[in-house]
Amino acid sequence: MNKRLIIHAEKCNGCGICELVCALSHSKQWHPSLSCIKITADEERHLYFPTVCAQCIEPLCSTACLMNVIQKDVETGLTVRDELSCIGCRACETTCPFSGCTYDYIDGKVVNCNLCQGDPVCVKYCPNGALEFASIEGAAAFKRHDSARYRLIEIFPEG
Amino acid sequence: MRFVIIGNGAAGNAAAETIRKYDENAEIIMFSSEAFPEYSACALPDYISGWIPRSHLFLKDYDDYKHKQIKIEWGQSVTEIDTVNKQVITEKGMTKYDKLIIASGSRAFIPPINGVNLSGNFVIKSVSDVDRIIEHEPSQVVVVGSGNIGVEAAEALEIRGCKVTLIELLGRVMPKAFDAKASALLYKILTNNNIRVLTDEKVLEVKGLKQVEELVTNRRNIPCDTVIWTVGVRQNVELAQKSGISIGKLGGIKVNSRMETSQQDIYACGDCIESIDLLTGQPALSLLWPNAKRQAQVAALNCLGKPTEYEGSVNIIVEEIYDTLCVSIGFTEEMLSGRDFQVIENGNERFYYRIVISNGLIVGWQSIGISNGIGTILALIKTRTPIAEVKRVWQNSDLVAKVPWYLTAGNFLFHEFSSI
Amino acid sequence: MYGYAGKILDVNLSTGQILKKGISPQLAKQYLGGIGFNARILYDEIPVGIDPLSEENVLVFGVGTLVGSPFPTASRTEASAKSPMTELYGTSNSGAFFGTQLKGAGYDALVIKGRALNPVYLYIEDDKVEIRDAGALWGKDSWETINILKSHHYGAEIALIGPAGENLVRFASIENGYHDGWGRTGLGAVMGSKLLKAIVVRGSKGIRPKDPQALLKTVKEGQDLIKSASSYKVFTEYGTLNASIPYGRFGALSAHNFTKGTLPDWSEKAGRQVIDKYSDRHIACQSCIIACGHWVEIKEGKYKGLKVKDLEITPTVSFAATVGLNTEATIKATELCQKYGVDIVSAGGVIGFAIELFKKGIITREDVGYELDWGDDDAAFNLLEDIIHVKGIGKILAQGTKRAAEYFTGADKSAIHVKGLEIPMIDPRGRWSTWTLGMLTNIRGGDHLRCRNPVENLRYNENKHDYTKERFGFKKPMYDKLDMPEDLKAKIIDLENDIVDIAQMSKWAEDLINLYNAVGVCIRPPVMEKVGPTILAQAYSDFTGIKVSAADLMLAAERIWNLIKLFNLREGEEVKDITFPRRFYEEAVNGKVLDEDKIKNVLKKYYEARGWDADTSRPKSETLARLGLDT
Amino acid sequence: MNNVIFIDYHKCVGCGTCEMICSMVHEGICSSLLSRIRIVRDQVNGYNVPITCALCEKAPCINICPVKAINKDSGTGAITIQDSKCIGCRQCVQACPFGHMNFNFNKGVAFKCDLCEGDPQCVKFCWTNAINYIPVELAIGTKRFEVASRIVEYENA
Repeated sequence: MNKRLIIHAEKCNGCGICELVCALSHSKQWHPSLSCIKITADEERHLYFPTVCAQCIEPLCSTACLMNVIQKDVETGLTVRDELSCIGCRACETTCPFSGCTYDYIDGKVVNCNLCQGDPVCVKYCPNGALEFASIEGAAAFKRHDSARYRLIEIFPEG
Repeated sequence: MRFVIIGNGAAGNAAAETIRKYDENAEIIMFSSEAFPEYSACALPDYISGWIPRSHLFLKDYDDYKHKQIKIEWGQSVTEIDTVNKQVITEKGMTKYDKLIIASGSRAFIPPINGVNLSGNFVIKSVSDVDRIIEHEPSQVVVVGSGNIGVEAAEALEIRGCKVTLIELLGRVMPKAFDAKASALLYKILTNNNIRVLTDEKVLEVKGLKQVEELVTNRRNIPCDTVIWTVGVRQNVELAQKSGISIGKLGGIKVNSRMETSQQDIYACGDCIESIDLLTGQPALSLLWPNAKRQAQVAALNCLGKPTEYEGSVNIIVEEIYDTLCVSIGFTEEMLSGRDFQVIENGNERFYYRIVISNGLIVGWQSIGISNGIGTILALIKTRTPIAEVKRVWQNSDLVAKVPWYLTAGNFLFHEFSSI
Repeated sequence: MYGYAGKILDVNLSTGQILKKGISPQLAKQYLGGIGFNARILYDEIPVGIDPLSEENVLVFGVGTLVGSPFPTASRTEASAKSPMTELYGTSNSGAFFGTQLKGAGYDALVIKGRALNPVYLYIEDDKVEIRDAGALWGKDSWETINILKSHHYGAEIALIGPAGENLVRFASIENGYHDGWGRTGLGAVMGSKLLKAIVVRGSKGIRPKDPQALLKTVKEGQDLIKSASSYKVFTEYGTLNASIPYGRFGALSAHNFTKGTLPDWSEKAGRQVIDKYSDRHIACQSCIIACGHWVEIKEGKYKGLKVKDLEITPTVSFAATVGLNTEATIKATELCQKYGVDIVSAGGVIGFAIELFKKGIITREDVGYELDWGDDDAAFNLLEDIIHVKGIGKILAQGTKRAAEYFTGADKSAIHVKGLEIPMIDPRGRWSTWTLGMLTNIRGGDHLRCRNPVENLRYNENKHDYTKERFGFKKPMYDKLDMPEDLKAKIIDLENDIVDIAQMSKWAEDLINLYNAVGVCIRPPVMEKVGPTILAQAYSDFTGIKVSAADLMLAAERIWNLIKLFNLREGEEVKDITFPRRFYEEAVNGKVLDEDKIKNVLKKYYEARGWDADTSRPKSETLARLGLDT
Repeated sequence: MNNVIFIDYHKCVGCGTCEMICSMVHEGICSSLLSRIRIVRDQVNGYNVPITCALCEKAPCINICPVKAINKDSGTGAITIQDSKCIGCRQCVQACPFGHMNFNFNKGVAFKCDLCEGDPQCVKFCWTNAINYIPVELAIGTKRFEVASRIVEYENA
């Protein structure tokens, strides 16, 4: 099973710990704007959603890239960059609907989530369980289970 | 199956790679008029400014073609296409093809006025152009035309230490990309970095004995040793025209949504074609890298018998000018003049954005100093999602939880003051 | 390779070596799959005369060929090893979803050898196969274990042993999920002896059929066939419990350990009203269109809140008749057996045996520690506890009746078994039929599931006293629709006199059921009645792309049966073992005893029908040559 | 009037024939994991619930798809995915409230119920009549009838 970041948006309360630990672990800077995972916020309605690279199979960013530095890794299936050749033109950043690309202004390159070599720190530190590192099939399965239970309340009150 | 590709640019290579990806044993032959492996034309200014070394320009080296089993004919340009016997003819001989992909690209245009053939006149289109500029060692430069290339070139040369003047025929900088306000911000950025920007000026002639010495406009004379022409490009369609492939009224090769030309088994993609504009549905010239690559993918897939439709081009201009990200997507007000549209704009001294909406759909975006979340708007533009739909989802807290990125877009669209 | 997953997974727990062997098309064609693969593997790999609980024993799970296809009832997996009960070929069949997952993970069969140093469980996820530590699981009952494992491996299917298997109770079963299991012949003890607590399988590959469109048609055909069976409606409604009332009427029950033919209150204990009372919904195995499993919930009383899948004839008769418990206690017994992981039939048999000894005074309160009596559920469950945890007299009884009988003088009369395996539910004295002959000829000992007249009519019970005939009891249309080669049909069934030749029918029935166990379809009566070799051949060809005829399949089935017979002979099976317990010949139940000589005579006829030597029951050389087993 | 998939959870016995048929028809592989319709089995409480596409009128999956690969057929009401457009970002998997949307890593595309061009095979092969493909009005009517009959029982009792 291919594991990916599963985001339970409804559980996020926007504490931003994921951003800090991500930035710290990737570019050794304690600065959220360097984080690969970003929280979109609507304070008025108290809505907070983490957005992160979706690891698309046919990434839009790869088409947009002027230097062909964005490729799919054959083994892991992740979207990876040849950071040496990246010229920081930020075309990819503007194409990604999920705000999955982050401009690392320190060395002028764009980076994206690499799932921390299969052990994402953001998941480890998320205090609300809004982030989960699981197989897509598993995630769907759990949701199926919930919706089944939801139906069962009316059909098997005891079950 | 033998695929022949004319052109070694972004489109040509993208097509070749797509074919290879889906068919290990297809025979691929490319014709490259230049003797360079694939390089990124968009990165040329970065090379001029010295931000990247020359070697970084190249996306492939000569061996990569071998590894991908792509046979490439260096410095051979195709002189004729024999559509009857399905073969292309070069000065060296002729090559049969089963499917032909034309990606002959475009070339820079220089207006026919006096003195443009004096030494010191340059364009920025290919590596060799840039090499010549650099060995010319410019000090006083005039950049004519403030398109995206022009502005990038100006910035690059300024960083390189030249004294740069940017001349624009129309009333503002990057008129095709930005409306007045954004343009004004851009103007400020450029002038703050001591680039002299002159708008509403028409270039009359270039003076000099055998060297460019000064440039004459309708207002003044500008002493200079280098003139960079970035006033536009022309499609390379002569070859196609000669072979009886029909040409559109905008001067590009005519193709349908599957990148098929009027001739059997001949496809075209990249700068040399007229593609459908996603927003208007009308043919348009799109001279941008991502569109070219996408078109190439579509052409290749259809060559391989995988029917794929081209979604249509959206003009996206992304400029990073002195570390400020300036983005323009789709239409400006001017282009829409005559039609009804409304505008959402927002900003302060740090950032500015402007969303152009026409009959319920987002059709344009301009921003200075914003990077995060532009993709959401782009996605809405591409998917032609009505504003009303976005609003419906955005207003419903439960729904938006299922579709998080609508929140980002909604923040741009519906918040009085967005929270960036 | 279509239809088949194409690999056999071979795990050696001693060395930790994990092999993945390919399957040759020829093996596939000759042995089909399921029990066929098992038989071949065990015959080749098990040394003669080993102790079943030693590490030389080999445990095989063979998934039926059609499992993984939508063919109705194609869900069954055969588990085989040398049996601790009979010391002959031990094998058992179970449905549910384990087989589908195992095949979906890419393995047609799973072979387990050797013995682990400490408790382990086997984790299989597609190509990933790991032997993991199960120290935390050891000692837990099967339901707890499943809960723990499922919480770690979502959507996985689990085969495991309960405390019984861990404690090497000889009739321990391997549980298949919560409510199903490989019950008979004590395979759980084998698994326990290997210190293997569980097998967790998660398969995402699936099986690629050769011709989906054709298979789709065949599946529809198969569904319609089964639906057209005379017993289909009642089976979807009431499952196997239908049969319980006729048995009572015939006095063919194993009541009070085969001392009574029936019980006065039987009609309250069993029958359809039980289903109506306790169950409101059905549970099916993979691709089953019968769904005989019932979801039982006890709403009030002593066993309030009890939830089990199963209200079937086997547990009902084993506990309600043999031990004499009431229905709710029987359901409780079912739950306990599932949790402890013991074979319900043998457990019932052993407890009944113990109670009888107690009543006879052969064992006393001192031996047991408490009173035993027919129908006393607390006592029965206490005894079950002791057996599972091999405490006190449980130490002895955990060996099974045959071995236990040797400890007490005069107990052998009460030990009701064939070749060491307790006889289930039906008493041949009460009703003689193909089915009851099958208990003798069965390759795995006293058991009712490997030989059954596909068109048995439970309405009639004529004991024609030469034992060679039983009543057919159906009209011509049924005769015509019966999927059997015409010449054979004429030979077996005499429509004028409305009789069936038992010896001949046994052979056919055994081969047919063997075929079911090889291709992995269920042996519920509606299936047996309608699904013959023809449609199976059709499905097999569509699914695997290997073109076979009905005759090929029956031949393969016969080949497998003979191979297993050879295995048993090699392990020292003799003709004299193939006999009923003395009680059936000597003690009358409502006036009937069996005539030993006549039964010997029927057996001879049967051996001839099989092409075996009438005296030694050894397959004749020409038979083996015909089956290609001579080499 | 559009037909809908109407599931009677009382009737499902969890045999999974629908799963096998579905995956076989769509992928040519028999595997419940590649089936569009999926059965949730709770073997502790003994219930089986088939989950399939709810054919939402305002479907989150359609909204979230950044390349408009998911569309709703105005005729049958089926919500289908265009494989050639899908970029495999799996946002729809997370957006679907029922966990119906699923993802095939071998093909690199999401997959979901497409109603088999208006002739759902799962319905054809469901022998318990748990899965039905009937007009909305009839579906609701069935429920109404159940309630009504319960009321009648109550009155008579």
